[in-house]
Amino acid sequence: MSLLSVRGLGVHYASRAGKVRAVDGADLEVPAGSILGLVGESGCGKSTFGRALMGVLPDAARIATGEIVFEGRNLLALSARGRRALRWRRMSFVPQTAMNALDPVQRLRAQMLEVLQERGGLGRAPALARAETLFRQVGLDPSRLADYPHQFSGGMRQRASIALALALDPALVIADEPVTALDVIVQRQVLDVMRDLQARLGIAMILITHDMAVVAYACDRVAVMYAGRIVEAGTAAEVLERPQHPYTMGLTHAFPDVHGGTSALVPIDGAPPILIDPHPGCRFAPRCPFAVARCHAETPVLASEGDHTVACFRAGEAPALRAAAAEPATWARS
Amino acid sequence: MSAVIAAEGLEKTFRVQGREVRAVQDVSLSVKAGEAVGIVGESGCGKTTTARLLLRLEEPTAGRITYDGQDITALRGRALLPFRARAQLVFQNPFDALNPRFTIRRALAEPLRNFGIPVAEHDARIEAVMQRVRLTPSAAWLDRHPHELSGGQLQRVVLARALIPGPKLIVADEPVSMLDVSVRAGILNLLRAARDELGLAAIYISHDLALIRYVCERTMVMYLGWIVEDGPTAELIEQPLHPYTRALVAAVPVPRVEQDRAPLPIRGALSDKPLHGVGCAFRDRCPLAFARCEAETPLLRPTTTGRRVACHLGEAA
Amino acid sequence: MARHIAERLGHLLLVLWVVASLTFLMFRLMPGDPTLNFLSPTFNEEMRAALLRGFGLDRPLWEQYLIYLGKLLTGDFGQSFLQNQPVSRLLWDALPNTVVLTLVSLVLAYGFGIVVGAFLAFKRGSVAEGFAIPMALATRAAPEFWLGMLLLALFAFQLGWFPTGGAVSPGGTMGTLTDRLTSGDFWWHLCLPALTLTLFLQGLPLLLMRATMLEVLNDEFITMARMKGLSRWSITMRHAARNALLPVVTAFALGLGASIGGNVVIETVFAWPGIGRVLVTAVQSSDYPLAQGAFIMIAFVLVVMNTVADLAYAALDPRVSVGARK
Amino acid sequence: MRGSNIWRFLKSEPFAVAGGAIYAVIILLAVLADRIAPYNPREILRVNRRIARYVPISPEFWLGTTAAGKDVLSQLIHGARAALEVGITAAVAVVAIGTLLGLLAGYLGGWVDKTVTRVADIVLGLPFLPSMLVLAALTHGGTSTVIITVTALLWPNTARVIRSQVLSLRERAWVEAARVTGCSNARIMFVHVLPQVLPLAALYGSVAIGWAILAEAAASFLGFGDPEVVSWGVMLQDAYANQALSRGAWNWFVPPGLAIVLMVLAGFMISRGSEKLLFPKLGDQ
Repeated sequence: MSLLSVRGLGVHYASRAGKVRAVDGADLEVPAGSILGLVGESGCGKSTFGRALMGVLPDAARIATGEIVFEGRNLLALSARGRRALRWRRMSFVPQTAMNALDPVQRLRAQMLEVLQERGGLGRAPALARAETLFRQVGLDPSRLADYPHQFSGGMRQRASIALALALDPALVIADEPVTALDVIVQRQVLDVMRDLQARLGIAMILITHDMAVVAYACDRVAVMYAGRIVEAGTAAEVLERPQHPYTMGLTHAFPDVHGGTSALVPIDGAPPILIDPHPGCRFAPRCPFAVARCHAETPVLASEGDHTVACFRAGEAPALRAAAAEPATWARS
Repeated sequence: MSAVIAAEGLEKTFRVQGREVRAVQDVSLSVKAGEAVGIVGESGCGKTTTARLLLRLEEPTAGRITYDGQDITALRGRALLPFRARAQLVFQNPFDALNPRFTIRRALAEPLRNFGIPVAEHDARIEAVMQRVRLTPSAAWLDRHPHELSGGQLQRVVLARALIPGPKLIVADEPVSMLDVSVRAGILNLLRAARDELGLAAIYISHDLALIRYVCERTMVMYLGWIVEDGPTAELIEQPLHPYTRALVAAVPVPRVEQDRAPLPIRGALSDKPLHGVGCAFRDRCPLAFARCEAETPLLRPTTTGRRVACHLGEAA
Repeated sequence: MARHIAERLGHLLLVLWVVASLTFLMFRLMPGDPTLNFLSPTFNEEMRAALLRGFGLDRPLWEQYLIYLGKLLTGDFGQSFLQNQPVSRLLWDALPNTVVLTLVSLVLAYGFGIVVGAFLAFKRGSVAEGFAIPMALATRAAPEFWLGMLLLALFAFQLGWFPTGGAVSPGGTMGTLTDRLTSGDFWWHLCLPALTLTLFLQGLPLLLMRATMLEVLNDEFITMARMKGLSRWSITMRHAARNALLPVVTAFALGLGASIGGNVVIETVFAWPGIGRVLVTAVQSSDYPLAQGAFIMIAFVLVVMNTVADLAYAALDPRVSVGARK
Repeated sequence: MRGSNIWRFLKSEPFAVAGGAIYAVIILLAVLADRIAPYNPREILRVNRRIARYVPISPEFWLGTTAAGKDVLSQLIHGARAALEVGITAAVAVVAIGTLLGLLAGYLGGWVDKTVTRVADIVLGLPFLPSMLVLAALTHGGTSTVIITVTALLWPNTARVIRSQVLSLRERAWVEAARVTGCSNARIMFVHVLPQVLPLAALYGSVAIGWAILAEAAASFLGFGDPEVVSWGVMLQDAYANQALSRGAWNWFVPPGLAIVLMVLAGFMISRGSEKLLFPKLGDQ
C-alpha cells in the first residue's frame, strides 16, 4: 500500500476566458521512504498538483474531481478542520524562492518556534532546542536563527525552508522547484542535503521540477506530467533510459548533456496546450510525431507493465519509437 | 583577421550602500568573426557586467575596449551609434524585452529608424529577419502585441530585432534560461545557424555549462570578477585545470541515472565579503590552496596551446 | 542605519531653513501696509516712521532677514501688531489646543481605521465591504468644514447636546494646559471638533490598511502560513497585520504633520482657539508677525513629522534597520 | 478598444462608470447653466415686493433662498462651472508638472534626481491650507490663486509616484533594449517610458481634481475665495456667516457640500475604476 495514491485528480481555475483544467485526471502512486520526481514543463499543472495535495490553492482554484488517499485516508473526504490538522504535521512543503515564502519582518527563530509550538505543541525550550538541531541538520549555524530572511543568501534560505518543512517529522515533504533559482554548486549542496535527510529520516519526498538532470540526480522514481495529466511513471532508470511515452522521449532529447556530444538538440515543435477546452483524445497528439487517428479520438488510460506505467496507445512499440525519436528529422515537421 | 571585439584589463566597481563591490577585475578577451565564446560562472561572478561593458551599456572603471580595432572606451551618446548598430544584445527574459505597447512590426522598425536605415529598405529587412527566425508567414505575427505571443515566439522576435541592423557581434545573456526545455533547442539552433551563415562574432553568457558546450567553441570561467580559466569548451569540461572549474563541472547534473554523486571538491559557500587585495580570490574555498595562493594574485597565463589558467598549482615552485 | 538617520537629519535642517526663508519672503510680499491697521489717521509721518523702526521694517531686506533668522533660532517670533505681546506667547498658548485636537482625532481615526480596515480585508467580498468602501471614500471626499457645519447644525444648534464653539464656556478661562486637560468643560467643547476631524481622517487608514492587508494576504509567505496549518486568525493578525502596519504607521506620522496645518478650517468652524485659528485671524487682520509665527510653527511641525515618518518606517522595517546580508 | 470589449469592460467596472456618469452630469450643468438655472444666481429676488430672505424649499424656489434673497438652486448649478474650471485646470497643471519632473528625475537620476527630490521635499514641507491662506491674502484671492497654489503645492505627490514607477521601468529589459537599438535618452523617455506612465498620471489627475475643488472650497470658506465667482465654497461661507446653521436652513448649506462630495468622489471612483481600463492586459505582463 503506497503512502500516497492519487486517482483522477482534477483542479479547475475559474478565469475570465473560461474554466482552466490545470490538473485534469491525474493519477500517481508515491511509496513511503522514496524521492519521486514530478517533471514537466511550465503550465503542465505540476505546481497546482503539489498545492492540491497540501489543500492550499489560490482563491480561483478548487479541487473538482478525484481522490487523494494519504496514509489510508481520502483527504478530500475530511472536513476542513480535519485537513488542517494534518498540514505540516504529516505533510509539509518547500517553496521555490524562499525569499518571499518567509515572513520578512520576523526572525527565523520566531518562524521556527511558531510551527514547533503552535502546530507541534512543544514548549518554548524544547522547541528552541529542536530548531537548533534542525538548522544543524540542514548545514546552517544555529546562531543564524536570530537573523531575518533578507540576511540569508539564496542557498541558506532554501536550507532554512527545508528545516522548517522537517520541523514536525512529516511523512511526506512536497518540494516545488526547490533548487531552480539556485546556482549549480549551491543547487548540488541543497539537493545533497535533501537526499541525505530523506535517507536518514526515511520520509517520502515529491520533488517538482522541469529539469530532467536534477530528477536523474536526486530521484528514485519519476512521473512525467503533460497538460494536467501524468503520462508516464516508474523508476528513474526505466523512465529516463527506457521511456515509453513520446513526450518523455522528446524531453530527454531536448536536454543538453554537459558531457554529451554536440549532436543536434531536438525541439518539440508547437506550443504547450491551452487547458481551457483541451484537445480531445491524447493531449500530446497535436505535437506527437507518432500520433495516429486513435490518438486524436480516444483518451489513453495509464496502463502499467510491471513497475512502469504509461498512457499511450503505441506504448507496445516503444523500442522502435525510441530509435526514431533520436533522429531530429522525426520531430522537424513544421 | 583582427578581433571584432576585444578588451584589455577591464575593471568595473560599483558603490552599493557605501560598500565597494568589484564586479569585474582585470578581464581581457577577444572574439573574432564567426567565433562563439562562452562566459560561464555563478551569479555575481561578473559575467553579465562584462557583457554590458563590452556593449558599453556600462562605463568601465578601467581598461580598454576596441571594436574592429577602433577604441570605443571613451565614446559616449551619439558617438556610440555606429558601434551600437554593429553590436546587438539578445535578452534573457523574452517576456520583458519588448515594449508591451508596440506591435512586433514597430519593435523591429525601431532599430532601423534609429540607425538611419532608409525607410524603403525597412519592409524587406523585416521580412528577411522574420524568415530567419522562422516566424512565417510574417503577416500573421507583425501586427500582434507581445502579450499575444508565447515565450519561444517572443525570444525569436528578440533575436530578429538583434539581427535586423546587420550586426557583426551578438551578445546573448542567458538566452534560453526562461524558456521551456522543448522550446530551448529551437532558439539555440537559430542562434547557431545565424552565427554560421552571417559570420557573426558571438558571446554567450550562461550559468549552464551544458548549454555553453552546445553553442560555444571556446569558454571562459569567471569567479568573483576574475577570469580563472579560458580554453576550448570540450577540453575545459573534460579536463578542467582550475580547481573552481573542476567543482563547477562536477556540480552539473546529467539526465542519466548513473552519474557521479561524490561530494564536490569545494568548501563553504560564496561569502558576501569577497577577499579583495592580494592573493587568489578562490583561496578560501579551494581544497588545494597553499601559502602562495595567499601571498600572490595568480595571473591568467597560457599553458598548453590555446588554454589559459589563473592558478599557482601548475607553476614552478 | 545610523548613516540613514544622520542623512535624514541633515536633510531636515536644510528643509527647515528653506521653509523659514520662503516664509520670510512670502510675508514680506504681503499686500497692504503692515502698519495700517492700528494707525489712526491722525498719526503724522514722523510717528509712523518711528513705529516702522520699532518693528525694524525700515532696514534693508537682507538685514531684516538676518535679524529674523537670529530671532528664530532663539524662538523669538517678534511682537504681534494687534495684541501688543510677544508672538511666541500667543503661539505657545494656542499650540496645545491644536495638538490635543489633532492627537485625539488621529488616535481615534487610526484606531477605528486599522481595525475596520483589517476586518474588511479579512471579510473580502462581503456586503460590509460594498457599504464601507464608498462611505470611507465619501468621508475623504467631503470638505472638512462642511462636515463640521453638519455636526454643528445637528448636535449643537438642533439638539443642543454640545456647545456651538470655542473651548471654554462663557465666563470660564482656559488656564494652563493641565487646567484644560483636567476641566470637563474643555473636553465637552472638544467633542464636536474632534468628532469632525476623526470622521475626516479615518478614511485614509481604513482604505490603506485594507489595501495593504489584501496585498500582503496574497504574498507567498501567507500561502506558506496557510500550508503550515496556522489558523486564519493568527495568520491575519500575526503575519498580515504586522506587515500591513508599516505603511499605516508612516501615514500616521504624515497625517499628524499634515492635519496640524489642515485644522485651520475645523478650528475656524468651531472657533477652536488653536494655532490654525490664530493664523486665520492674523492673516485676515494683516497682523503679519503673528501670522508669520503661526505659519512657521505649523510648517516646522509638518517638516519634523515628515522626517519622523521616514525614520519610523526605517526603524520598523528590519529590511532597512538591520542592514544587509551577514 | 473595439465596441464589444468596451462594453464588457464597463460592465465589469461599476465604479468607473458611476464616476463617469457624475462627471457627465456636472459638465452638462456647467455648460447649460444659464438655461437650466431657474433664476440668475446673483439676482436678489423679491416675493410681492419683499426681499425673499430664508425662503424654505417651495415650488417656486426648489432649494429655497439665501439670507440675501438669492436662489440656492441657481447658485448650485452655476457652482458646477467654477468647480470644473478650478478642478480641471489645476489637475492638468499638477499632472503635467508632476509627470514631467517625475520622468526626468526617475530616468536621468544623478543631480537631476537629487534636485527634484530636494525641491519636492521642501514643497511638501509647506502646509497646504496655511500656504493657501497666505498666498490668497497676497493676491487678493480669486480662483487663479487657488489654481496656482494647488499646482505649486500638489505636484510633488504626483512627481514622487511617477518617479518611483520610472525607476522600476528603467530596470525593465525593453527599456535597455531601446538603448541597445540606438534610441537617444529623449526618445526613450518620451516614446518608450512616458506611454507606460500616462495611465498612472491620469489616475493622479482624477484625484488631483478632487483636491483642487476641496482647496477652493476651504479657501472660499476662510474668506479668501473670489466673491464675484459663484462657487460651492463661497455658498458654504455665505451660509456659515449668515447663521444658516442656527436657523437650521439645511436646504441652504447641505446641497453645496453634497455637490462637492459627489464631484470629488467621482474623481476617486474613476481613478479606482480606471486602474483596469488604463492597465489592460498590455500592462500587467
